[in-house]
Amino acid sequence: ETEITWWHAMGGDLGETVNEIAAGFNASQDEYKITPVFKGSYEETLTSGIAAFRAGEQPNILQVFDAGSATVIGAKGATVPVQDLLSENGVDFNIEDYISGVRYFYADNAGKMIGMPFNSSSPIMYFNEQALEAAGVEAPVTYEEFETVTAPALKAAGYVPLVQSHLPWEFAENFFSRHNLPFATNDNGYDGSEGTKILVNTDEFKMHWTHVKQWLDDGYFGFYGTGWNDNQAQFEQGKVGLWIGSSGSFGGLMKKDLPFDFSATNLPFWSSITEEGYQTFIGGASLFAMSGKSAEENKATAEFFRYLTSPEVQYMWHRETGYVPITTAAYEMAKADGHYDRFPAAETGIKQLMLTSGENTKGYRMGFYVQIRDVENREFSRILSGETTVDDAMATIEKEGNELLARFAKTQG
Amino acid sequence: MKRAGFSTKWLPILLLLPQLLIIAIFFYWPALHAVTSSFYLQDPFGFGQTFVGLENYTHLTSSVEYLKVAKFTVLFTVLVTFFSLALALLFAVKADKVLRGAKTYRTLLMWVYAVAPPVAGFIGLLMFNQTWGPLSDLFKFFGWDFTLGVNYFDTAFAMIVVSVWKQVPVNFIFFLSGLQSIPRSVREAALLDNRSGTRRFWDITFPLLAPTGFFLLITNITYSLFDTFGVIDTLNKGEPGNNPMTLVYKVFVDGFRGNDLGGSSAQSVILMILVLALTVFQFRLIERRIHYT
Amino acid sequence: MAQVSLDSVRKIYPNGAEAVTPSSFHIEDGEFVVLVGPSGCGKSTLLRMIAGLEDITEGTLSIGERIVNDVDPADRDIAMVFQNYALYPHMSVRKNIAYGLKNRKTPKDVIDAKVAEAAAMLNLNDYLDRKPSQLSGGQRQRVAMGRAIVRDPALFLFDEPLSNLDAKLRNQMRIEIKALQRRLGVTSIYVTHDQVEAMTMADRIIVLNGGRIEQIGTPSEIYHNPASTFVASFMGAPPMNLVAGELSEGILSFAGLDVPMTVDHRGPVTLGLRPEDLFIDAKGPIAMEVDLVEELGAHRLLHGRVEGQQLTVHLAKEIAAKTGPLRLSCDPSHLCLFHPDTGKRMDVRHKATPQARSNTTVESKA
Amino acid sequence: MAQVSLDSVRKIYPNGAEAVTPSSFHIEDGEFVVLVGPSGCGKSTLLRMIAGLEDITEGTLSIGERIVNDVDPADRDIAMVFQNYALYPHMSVRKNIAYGLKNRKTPKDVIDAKVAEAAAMLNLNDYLDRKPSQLSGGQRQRVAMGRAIVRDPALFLFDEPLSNLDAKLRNQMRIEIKALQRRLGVTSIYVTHDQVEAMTMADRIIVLNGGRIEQIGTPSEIYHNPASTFVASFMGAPPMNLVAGELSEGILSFAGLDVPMTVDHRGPVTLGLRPEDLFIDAKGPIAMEVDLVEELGAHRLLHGRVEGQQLTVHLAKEIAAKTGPLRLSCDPSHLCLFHPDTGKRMDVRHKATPQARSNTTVESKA
Amino acid sequence: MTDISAHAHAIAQTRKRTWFKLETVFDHAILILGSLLMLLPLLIMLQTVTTPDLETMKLGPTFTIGTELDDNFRKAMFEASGFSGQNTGMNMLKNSMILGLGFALGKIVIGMMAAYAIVYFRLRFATLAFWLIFTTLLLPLEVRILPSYEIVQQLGMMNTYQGLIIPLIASATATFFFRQFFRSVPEELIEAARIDGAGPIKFFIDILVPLSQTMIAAMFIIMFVYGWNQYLWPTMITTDENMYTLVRGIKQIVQTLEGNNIPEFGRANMLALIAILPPVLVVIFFQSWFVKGLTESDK
Ligand SMILES: Nc1ncnc2c1ncn2[C@@H]1O[C@H](COP(=O)(O)OP(=O)(O)OP(=O)(O)O)[C@@H](O)[C@H]1O
Ligand SMILES: Nc1ncnc2c1ncn2[C@@H]1O[C@H](COP(=O)(O)OP(=O)(O)OP(=O)(O)O)[C@@H](O)[C@H]1O
Ligand SMILES: O=P(O)(O)OC[C@H](O)CO
Ligand SMILES: [Mg+2]
Ligand SMILES: [Mg+2]
Repeated sequence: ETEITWWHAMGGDLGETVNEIAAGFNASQDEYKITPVFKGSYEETLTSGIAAFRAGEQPNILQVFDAGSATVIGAKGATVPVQDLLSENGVDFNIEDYISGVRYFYADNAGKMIGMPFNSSSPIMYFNEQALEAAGVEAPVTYEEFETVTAPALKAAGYVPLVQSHLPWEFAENFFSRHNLPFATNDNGYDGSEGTKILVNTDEFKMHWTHVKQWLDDGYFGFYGTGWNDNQAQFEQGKVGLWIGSSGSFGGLMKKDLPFDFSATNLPFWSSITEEGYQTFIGGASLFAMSGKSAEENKATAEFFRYLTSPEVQYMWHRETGYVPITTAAYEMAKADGHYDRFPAAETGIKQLMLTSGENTKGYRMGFYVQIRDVENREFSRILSGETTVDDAMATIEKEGNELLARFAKTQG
Repeated sequence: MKRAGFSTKWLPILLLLPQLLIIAIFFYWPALHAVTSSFYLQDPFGFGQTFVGLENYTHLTSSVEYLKVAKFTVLFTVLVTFFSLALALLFAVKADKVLRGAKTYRTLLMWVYAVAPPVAGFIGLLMFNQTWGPLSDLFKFFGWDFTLGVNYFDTAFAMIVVSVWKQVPVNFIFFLSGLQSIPRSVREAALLDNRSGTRRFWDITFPLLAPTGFFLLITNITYSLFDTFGVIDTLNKGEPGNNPMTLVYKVFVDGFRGNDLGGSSAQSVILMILVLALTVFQFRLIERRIHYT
Repeated sequence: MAQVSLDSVRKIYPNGAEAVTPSSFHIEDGEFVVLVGPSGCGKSTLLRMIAGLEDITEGTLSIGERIVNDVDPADRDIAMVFQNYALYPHMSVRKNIAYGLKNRKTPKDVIDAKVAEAAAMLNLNDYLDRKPSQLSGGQRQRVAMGRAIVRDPALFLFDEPLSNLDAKLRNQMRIEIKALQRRLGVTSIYVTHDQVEAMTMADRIIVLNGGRIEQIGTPSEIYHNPASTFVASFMGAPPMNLVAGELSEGILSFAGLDVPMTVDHRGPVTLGLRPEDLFIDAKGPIAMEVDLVEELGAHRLLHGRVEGQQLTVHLAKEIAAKTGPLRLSCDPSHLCLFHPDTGKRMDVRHKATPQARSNTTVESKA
Repeated sequence: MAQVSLDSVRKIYPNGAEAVTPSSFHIEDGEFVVLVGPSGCGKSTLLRMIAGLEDITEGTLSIGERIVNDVDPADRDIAMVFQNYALYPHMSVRKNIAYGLKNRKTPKDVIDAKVAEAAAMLNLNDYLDRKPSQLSGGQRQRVAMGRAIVRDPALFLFDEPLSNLDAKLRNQMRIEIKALQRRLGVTSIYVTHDQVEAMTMADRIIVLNGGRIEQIGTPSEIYHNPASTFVASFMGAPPMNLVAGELSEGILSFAGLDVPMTVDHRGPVTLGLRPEDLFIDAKGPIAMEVDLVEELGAHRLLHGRVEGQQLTVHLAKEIAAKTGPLRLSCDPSHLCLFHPDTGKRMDVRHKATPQARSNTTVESKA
Repeated sequence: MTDISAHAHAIAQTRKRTWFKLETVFDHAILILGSLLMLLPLLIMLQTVTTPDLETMKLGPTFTIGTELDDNFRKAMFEASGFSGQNTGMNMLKNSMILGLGFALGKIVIGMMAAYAIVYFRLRFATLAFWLIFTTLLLPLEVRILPSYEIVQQLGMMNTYQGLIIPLIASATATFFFRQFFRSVPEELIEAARIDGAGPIKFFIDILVPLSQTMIAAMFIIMFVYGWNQYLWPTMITTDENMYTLVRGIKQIVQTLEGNNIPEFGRANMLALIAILPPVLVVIFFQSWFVKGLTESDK
């Protein structure tokens, strides 16, 4: 029996579902045994993985989130590209099996898949049905609609019209993808870290943030902190009309027995920038096969990936958590099972990922992006608290972001 | 060294060996390592690196954000130190005075010493919870819309309160025993010399507590700089955003979240120098006879 | 300057210990009274009650004409010198001395003058700007004195002020303090357990034992007419010899000694004999076996046994001595008799040379 | 039992301080030698070198026939009693006493017998199972003694063993220790700065001053014929009066006193006079103004001035005294003369009554 | 330190014997306020521990005592949240215990040995050793944590008790305390012992160790609390769930509050209480030793 380990960042209910998958794999055969280990947040998991790698103690599988992908993919030799791993170990691989929004985020610039998308999410807009009803409005499709129709009505009905969970992910990264705007030079960074510049200091983006700040001042938008749960908690308490959160939160939310009905729809976009919204980046994280492992263990990893990507497992994962199924087959299975008839909102994420794609929607690849996110988080918060202006904030993010990118480029030398 | 110490050669070496070995491996080596890596920019996985000289340092000194964190750290340190010392002194003076229940008060005022900083932070999260924290509610009652995690000032306030709460007991213990080590006859002499209790406190008791106070000052500075890590991490919920943080926390954030090994190491080195300076300062002041005997 | 009166003053500590049984005595204006007694006998407690540092459980205390039971220590117009000097370690000598005055809102120039005067009197001029830690024991002692005298108090209190000094300095300071008190004429109460200090400094001595006053009297009364075996063995180094004798038919007998005397007592009795009242007399009635001769320069001490009982003899330096058998005599008029059970002195009329005894007024009401 | 010889033994501490200048002396088997001197004069250093607790910088030390410079303390066959007793606080009295024997692998029954014997000798039987903290000062002292004697050492070393006791106990223990040493006959070196102890216990006294031997001699030699003003003022309480006199033409003059004597010196001289060698003589040549009379029971001390110089007189108790003018006389044969600059005693032949002085052998080679 | 009550007592004796004094009332008022300040959070936690999570989530702490205490206790102590089923409160308690005890013992043993060598031996390089050891007091683990972590990794000590404990021992606090203490041990004891024929090892075992009992006890308490309360280091060094300590588990607690399910306030607070309890009890029950250790050894 070959034993492999899998370090992940799935806490709470998500972690329990991960455990179920692992148990399922272990039960499905008796040659391999996988042990999942919860390592804390995405950041902590990446860091432990890195440190462990340096000491030669790396797990077979490491879950790395979107923001850390440049780090892990940049370190050539740290991982075995899944595509190679699978083919070498006789597991069929065809990138076309994966749904379009998922395919290239964790791929290299040649389109080779390096990390196996696992918990793919998308920022979607949840809404409190009672609230919308009380306000007499529908969930908005565009931010313009939100600003002029939905928000005033919700506010009048005594609700906080809108909150979100993660400013950089929802109001930056996916802003660029939803509007098919470039997020960074060098093809969003895919062409290499050398000389990559972040493109936040743009009119469109500043426009968005000018509005967000205005909404806050007008009482259309609430902000309760950078913690993952800070804003969601407000929604859960029924005080909020609209909440932009992760599709991966859906499963958990269902279990919470909230005192109101909720559903979800696509992330809004600005019709002043684009006629129709493009697909979003996948969020969440993917699984990397760490290098330096024996052939048997790699084989086990490949087998696990085979199991993980099977439609049954993907559907189960999708159903339990709300993360999107990564393959078309799994999606079809969910449809066939009538999952979306029962929970129409569950389909929102995947549908959003399959919207029209553009040259800027396959993903971004920026080094030290975790720190850049911290900078964004900080500056966005400061815009909201009135400590800085949108112009200054963007200039700061651009400056500090580019510095970090340049520093990262040097780490590669 | 004792006058009549043993002159055996091998035994002391053997006795020192474990300690020296441990500190060599787990102290000196890492410290040295931190210094060297502060001159590099390194791929976290260790596949590439560039020697950048002092760039990691110049990067910090030119960083507005780093300076802001440094400023906050100073302010935080000053406030935490001041309030922990002042409150502890107040309690110690009172506990030293009362006849009844002195022991009970001592127990009640010192148990918090044993609470781990992150647990203290966790307690802070409860007390300052945005929706129903009893303290937030209290503040709201007085018209202060307290929002932990959103408002920089409010978060800083909570950090300071929790850190002070956690530190008062140690100071209390020291002040109390400092008070009690003031010779009884000196207090009595003062009693004959001066009718006013307040004046006696400022003329006699307070100066005599100065050695304890000075020792505590250094301890509290160190505490505020380093040991509040758990409090700050917990109150920041791992996502600092625009919330305040201290220098040590930034070492952690950049190194452990951001995987910027060179930058984080440079910050460590700066902290090492800071602590070193603090220690030199401490020895200097001790030499200047804050101790009376 | 003031008189001090204690009327049935008693101290019971909160833990129930009766440290001072109801005691009364009166101290005249300008008098130097020494409280002596073994450790724990209540000397400090008594002194501290007078200072106001300790509550008085029962009885009244007056200083001058005023009952001060409830007066704050700072308002009793007293000054106190402590065993360990209790100097303020963070203040210079000057500030230490001035502190009590400063708090009394004395004008600055008056303070300066008084400090200068005290410093001159105590030879502290060169040390006024030093901290106490930079002074020797004797100098610290003087600062403590200085702190007391600048205040011109009505009453000086001393709690074993010399016991932290070495023998030589103690001798010297003893004389200095006494001389100073003479000069200033301030009523003083001085606690010590050193009987030499008590003997040499006191106008009157109060001997305490277990919280009770054993005897009050002048040094000479206390020394020569101790009220009890306790006082007898406490005062004098070496102390009075206490041996068992027998009284029958008006005759006191001890060893070969037979002294006719009138006492209201029959049977066994404790006999007190000062070592210096014994002298070598080849035909003397007492046969002593000398075990040890201590050569003290100015005199000698012979330690030995008489009929199995320990006896010490004090010899002037001129008189040679060696171990071995020796015959002694003594002046019967210097004999003291004590009750064998209670240890109290018994009044004696010597048949040969009747003596008038001084009155020892023991007012402790146990 | 053993003799002890020091040959030019010197101690320089690592910090460069010369605590003991090269010193030589010899101690006979069974002799009781006391080292006295003021604080810091090197007494402990000397003793500790003998114990082996301190390296000897130069010179040789022999105990018995053996040079022991490089012998471990445990192997020097010595026992030592320390000022603060140095009892092992966590061990019972029994264990404290037995510890040295146990380390020497003495059979258990032998240890038990020796401990029992020592305990009986020192009256410690009832306390054998107590911890030192449960004992009084005197009892602790006895335990320290017990620990020393069970070992049957060749040499006892004492470093101020009584200085932590109160006066009374000190007097008593002094006698006990001396008696014990007599009984056991063990060579002993005893350090003290109390001159009474030195006088009463020593067979010979070694007076140290600033790391140098000032005088070696019997107590009587040291007391009556001090080798220097230092020794004169160190021994005796009150110490010898030292006053300025004048020598001219074979005549020593001081105040009204004129004594013919033969000395190799002219001009100013320091005159030493023991307080007990002065006596009241209405027609005496010395006019004294008495400032203070100290009543000590067995005797009196008069403190006063003669031509502006301080003088103390010792009076036997029989002689009454009061302050004011007084005339004194003295026995010229008891006069000592010291060089006014070096302070060394000058050899004197009294014209009237020539005296044979004992030889004081000062072997310190400064 | 003398016993507080006795001392306070002695000083307070100097006050007038009046039953009701405004000043005394004021003193007590301040002390009671201070005590409450210290206690209040604990009471609030206790309340939430007895209350259903949903209620806490909505209302926050209230004044009612609920019925969930035993259920929350069961969950906190015996229910695991991880895959291995091993990070139960029980198991974390065990690990905290091992960390606390191991750290305290290791530190005391190593510290005593080193302090003994420095104080009681004539060592040529004693000063060097002293400085080598005592500079470690200057730099807290936090500022060299990254490289320390790597070393532990390279030595393969991740997820081991040794890896958890030994690097924490690499600061000389205990050595320093023991050095101070040994220096205060009367010089004569070693001299008496040497004359009594005790060699260095015998002296150490027969005399010094028994003598240091109270100091050891005090050190033990302080070090136990310190070890038990470690947070950052265990967070980094333990990646196996069965190695988690309670305080490290707090991280988990906070994350469950952040996660998608109903935040388990009851369980989380229970765990926090359990994490607090042992060191608090140790400090309260052995407070005189603890205070002695703290105040006498320092400075
Ligand atoms: N605060 C107190 N509480 C209870 N008992 C006390 C207190 N202070 C002193 N005592 C007891 O009262 C008695 C007298 O004590 P006091 O200090 O007056 O003795 P003392 O004669 O001054 O002794 P010493 O010569 O040792 O100073 C002793 O038995 C002592 O134990
Ligand atoms: N370990 C040491 N290092 C340097 N100097 C020392 C040391 N020990 C003692 N001295 C110095 O040597 C001199 C003699 O000291 P020693 O202890 O022998 O004096 P002492 O006569 O025993 O004094 P005391 O009566 O105070 O015990 C003193 O000046 C002392 O300061
Ligand atoms: O909460 P998740 O897993 O959907 O992830 C959201 C973001 O992509 C994290 O970087
Ligand atoms: Mg007393
Ligand atoms: Mg000495």
